[in-house]
Amino acid sequence: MLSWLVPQASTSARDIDWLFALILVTVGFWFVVAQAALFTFIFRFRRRPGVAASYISGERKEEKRWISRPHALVIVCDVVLIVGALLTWKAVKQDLPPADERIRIVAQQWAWVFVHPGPDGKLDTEDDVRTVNDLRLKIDTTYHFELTSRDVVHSFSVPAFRLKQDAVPGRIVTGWFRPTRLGTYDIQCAEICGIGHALMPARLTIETPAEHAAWYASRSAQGG
Amino acid sequence: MSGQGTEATSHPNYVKVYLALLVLFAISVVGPLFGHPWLTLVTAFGVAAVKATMVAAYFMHLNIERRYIWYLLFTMVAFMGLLFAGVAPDVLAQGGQNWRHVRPAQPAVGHH
Amino acid sequence: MGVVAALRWVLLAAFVVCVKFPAFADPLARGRELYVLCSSCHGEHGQGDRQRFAPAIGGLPQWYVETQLRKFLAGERGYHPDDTTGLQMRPMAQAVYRDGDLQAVATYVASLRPLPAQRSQNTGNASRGQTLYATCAACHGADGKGNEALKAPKLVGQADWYLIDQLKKFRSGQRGAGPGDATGAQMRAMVNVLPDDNAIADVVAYITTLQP
Amino acid sequence: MTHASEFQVPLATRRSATGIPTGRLALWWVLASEIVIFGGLLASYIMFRLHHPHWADEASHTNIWAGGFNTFVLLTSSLFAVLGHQAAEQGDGPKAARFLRLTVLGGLVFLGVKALEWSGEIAHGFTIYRDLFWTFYYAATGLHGLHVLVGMVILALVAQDAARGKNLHRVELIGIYWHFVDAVWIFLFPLFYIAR
Amino acid sequence: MAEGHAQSFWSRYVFSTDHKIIGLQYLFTGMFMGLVGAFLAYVFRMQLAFPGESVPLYGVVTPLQYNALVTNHGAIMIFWVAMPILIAGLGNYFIPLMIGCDDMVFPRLNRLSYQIFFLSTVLILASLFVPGGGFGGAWTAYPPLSASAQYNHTPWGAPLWLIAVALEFVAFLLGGINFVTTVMNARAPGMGPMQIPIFVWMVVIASIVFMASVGPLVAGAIMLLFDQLFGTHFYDPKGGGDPILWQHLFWFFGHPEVYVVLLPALGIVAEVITVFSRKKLFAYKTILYTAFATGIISFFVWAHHQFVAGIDPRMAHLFTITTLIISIPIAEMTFAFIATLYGGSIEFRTPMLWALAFIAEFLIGGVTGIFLGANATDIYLHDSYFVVAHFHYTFFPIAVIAGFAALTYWFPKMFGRHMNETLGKIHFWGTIVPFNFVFLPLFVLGAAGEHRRIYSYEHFSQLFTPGLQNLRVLATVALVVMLLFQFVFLYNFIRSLFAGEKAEENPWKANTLEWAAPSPPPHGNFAEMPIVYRGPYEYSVPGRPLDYWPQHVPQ
Repeated sequence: MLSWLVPQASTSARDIDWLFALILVTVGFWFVVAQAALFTFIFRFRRRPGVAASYISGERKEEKRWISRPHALVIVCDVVLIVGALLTWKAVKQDLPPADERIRIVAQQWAWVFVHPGPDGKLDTEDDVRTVNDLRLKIDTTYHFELTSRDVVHSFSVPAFRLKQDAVPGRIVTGWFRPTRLGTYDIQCAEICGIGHALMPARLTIETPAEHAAWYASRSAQGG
Repeated sequence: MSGQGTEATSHPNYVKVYLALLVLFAISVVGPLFGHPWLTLVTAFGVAAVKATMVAAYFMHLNIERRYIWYLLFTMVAFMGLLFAGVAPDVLAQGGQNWRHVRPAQPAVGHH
Repeated sequence: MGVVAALRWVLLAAFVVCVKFPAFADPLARGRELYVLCSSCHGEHGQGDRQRFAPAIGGLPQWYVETQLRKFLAGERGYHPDDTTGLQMRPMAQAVYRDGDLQAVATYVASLRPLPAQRSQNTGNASRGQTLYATCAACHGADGKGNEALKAPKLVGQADWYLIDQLKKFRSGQRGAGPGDATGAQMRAMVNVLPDDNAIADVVAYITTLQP
Repeated sequence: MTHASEFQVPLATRRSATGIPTGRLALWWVLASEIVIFGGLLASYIMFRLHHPHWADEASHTNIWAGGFNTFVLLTSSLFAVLGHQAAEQGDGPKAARFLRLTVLGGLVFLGVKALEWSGEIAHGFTIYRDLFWTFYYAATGLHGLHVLVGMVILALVAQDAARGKNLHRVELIGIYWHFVDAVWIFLFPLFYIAR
Repeated sequence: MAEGHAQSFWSRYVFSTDHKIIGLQYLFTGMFMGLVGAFLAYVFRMQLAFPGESVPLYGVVTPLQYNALVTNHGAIMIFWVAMPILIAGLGNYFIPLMIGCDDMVFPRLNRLSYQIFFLSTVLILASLFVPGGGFGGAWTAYPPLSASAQYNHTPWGAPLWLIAVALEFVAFLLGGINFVTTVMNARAPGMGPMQIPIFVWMVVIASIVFMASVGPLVAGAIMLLFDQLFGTHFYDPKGGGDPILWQHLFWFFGHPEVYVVLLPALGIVAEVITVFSRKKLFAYKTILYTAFATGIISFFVWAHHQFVAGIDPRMAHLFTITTLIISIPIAEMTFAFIATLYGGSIEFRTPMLWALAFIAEFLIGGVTGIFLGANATDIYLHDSYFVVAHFHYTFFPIAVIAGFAALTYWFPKMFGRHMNETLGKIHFWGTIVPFNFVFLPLFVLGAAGEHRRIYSYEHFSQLFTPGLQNLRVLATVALVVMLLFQFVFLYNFIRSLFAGEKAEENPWKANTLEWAAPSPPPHGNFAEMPIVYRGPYEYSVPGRPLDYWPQHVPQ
């Protein structure tokens, strides 16, 4: 359902959208039921002359059932949602599939520095390509990223990937994504980081391997 | 006299309690001098817990206070244990799944 | 969204009548409003702040401030991953990206009265620096007052730590090597006359002796 | 301060549905909230301490004898406080006041030793900026010292009343507070001095 | 008691120790701060709808100012509006009345609590006008941004803000201790634990939860203040500190804080719906136990605010489970409230409209919380406008809707006059309808990936589309409409203070003890101290001529 609003550009986007839909259906049911009961009661038991209110303490067993039964059903729904959430989390955030390439992301006030591995596909070699606010990825490639910050807490957020991870100074957080859709997308900072918080948008470009290689070539021609 | 209904109670011998506390205090200072980590742990912190309990029980009269005051204070300590348990995996640990502590990246441009 | 769009125009029209016109009629007033953003680093009077690596900007000529803001906006300055301070300034230029706003800020900055520059403990030798300055004087003038025709900014009155810093950035390519930055490229070539950090310190020591 | 002199104790204060006098009940709640304040600080300290093994070296520069002497002083002053309470319960205001003043004296000695200790450490370069260990050291002992100071002021006021036989129930309350401050120090001492 | 002797204006209204005056002081301070917070919201919503335009009554909003606006809007609305109105204001005024005694147990401590609170109010307002501007690091104040002026550019604003918040905590700690002790010890004879009105219970539970959770944050605030003023490194990894520690300390308090303000609001709703539906509260004990359960579970959920903050991903599992579990007691309480309406005789007076609206709107806030509590969807929705919409659908019902329910319900008691019913209903509909138009669009914007605390979306091509921008304009227009309707309330409130229809002792025919006192209650509250014979919700008891049976009336 989220894909109506934001394109799905990674494998985890699919998983998260699925969970979102599951939750929407479940809580939507409860929402409709509760609102329907509320408004029905409001309408049916409005004050009418000559009709007195009844005396119900809610302490007797048969009365308590009115809330203990929905209560049990809520627990069942909660269990379903918890299982769904934990499995998705494990797949998206906790277990890293084997990496094809690694990139490094360093946040600072107020820019993103991306260290691409270069044509050899390895970080910390001569041909690494560093860019500011410009991330280039190959489609259908599993990336591991190493995220850190130089000064304050930032948050690396790519809505099209459904990816968000805070960049914390003093720690390196690893994560993964696998782009599945060509195009350019927004990268935002999602954690307030000072005056320029709104002004550190970066662009993500997902390219075919050929385009990606050509971009590397153009970078080395510039001497960048 | 107090106007608050403080019931007169039989007092324990405070000087005896005090002397016991002093003995424990001496143990807590001497124990760590041996340098065994576990001995330090027991003598320094185990004895501290005993001393604090004695102060609470005899000097603060918790032994004759209503039971739920114990529960109240214990709940607060338990919440601190909860806080510790929840925070330690991030702050105490050197690293965990998919993250590790590092010295922060310094700005490459030095000005001084 | 028809109703919403209509409401939007109504509200916008109300603004144009009450607020917008007076501000835009006078770029100085608009610039003063926008300058609040700059003042948190460059100071209320544009005096600069060494703690925040912010140079003195008060009284710099309008053309120079505008050119540099445009360079930041276009990524001709503040493009290098190691240029931490440049990367901080770049988003600030984006905040005044609208037509008119950028000129208005520059106009207001130019209208500020320059204040005496902050000094750091620069140990350079001014008399050696005088010899080296001969090259600089070609564009920036013997008096260091700059030359608009040659796109050379005024140097006198600027804090010495900032001049040192920028000369080093020109040398390392953190400034002036951006794509499309023609004047920056010129300056990069000129910096070659300063072979090392001592030379930079010397020439800056000389510049600080010039009378504003 | 006319409003203060017009003040009358409301009926509410004299009620006691729980059986615990209102003042003491409130004091327990105060101490409960103090436990979480000190608890938060010390939990943070312990986590950092275990995270940074080199803090053991820093801790070896704290003055174990000053800390130990202060533990002794606080334990002794606690004894005076509780003896004061005993006297107050027997209705002997002047005797209670004498014990409370001895307690104040204990606090004074504690703070004096603390001041000597701090100035010695600062003179040797172990300032608040040297290392995060020292920041914690000054923050935790400083917060505790503040509690000692506040306790001394209240003790002195209560002693003044007690000497005239007024508000004797407050002797117990300030005593309980003082024992709590003592108990906090009982934990600070091993955390910052002994464990190396 | 103290009637009879002349008191000056100062000792009567400013330095009073009377719980009612102190309650009103909190209430009016809270309402004033509500206006301030609303103004801040107006300014930044205008900036979002019309980026870069000069906002009428304010001017151009720079990014620095925008950060200060959202930061102080959040802090003020929670700490200076919701807390003082719901807990301190109403709690002070009504706890002694509802439990049938003449004052708080520590009247002078009570006065001190308000004075500290007032000082904190002055400081937070002053922090907006100091050189460098107000603090702009969000109400969560994550370090290192909040810890150093080098990063946040507010050398004065940040420490002042922090000191103000810390003082506010101290004030509420003192107040909370007073509440808890009063309710434990000073109840009227005959009032057992199960005869205490739910509102009083809720304030007590909230005070205890507050007391137990705020301690670590007070310690954390001291550490942060050290970082700000002395340049130490508690939260800066360059000196061995850890920014994540603050996040834990903050949320260990921050999440229970949600329930601290929620529970009194639920208590108000319970009082109002029983009176206006003439029904006994459905399952009093169950409601009470669910409130206890909520209070306890609220200590186990805090790290769900930090799923993507760099915490260990394995911990996120535990906190997801506890977070979804906390939905169970709250859902059960909601069911009990809805069940209370069953078989009632519902009269739609203004307070009842607010109480019913609370249930309806809070449901939206409740169900959308599930999306955020589930760790995997939170990756996407964290810090987006979905969160903003979600917590406004909880906090707005809590602070504003329940607040208005309480004000309109207790107005006759507090001031001895009735508010105008027609104006009250106009105000109700003029608030509720625009409210939904303010925040429903934000759910869509958040689901579209719009993040919080961004002063302008012009630099994000996926977000600056005409469709999304129209939603922002819609929200802003609705907000302005809603704010304009508040003037109806202000007019009604002030006019009714002086010219409203006189109210008798018990105009709503309610059971609880406050209605046994004269309206407004004099110093000392009751002409004759009441004795309690039964629970507070005995409405429509079969076989009685009247459909209510006050707690203090013997057979």
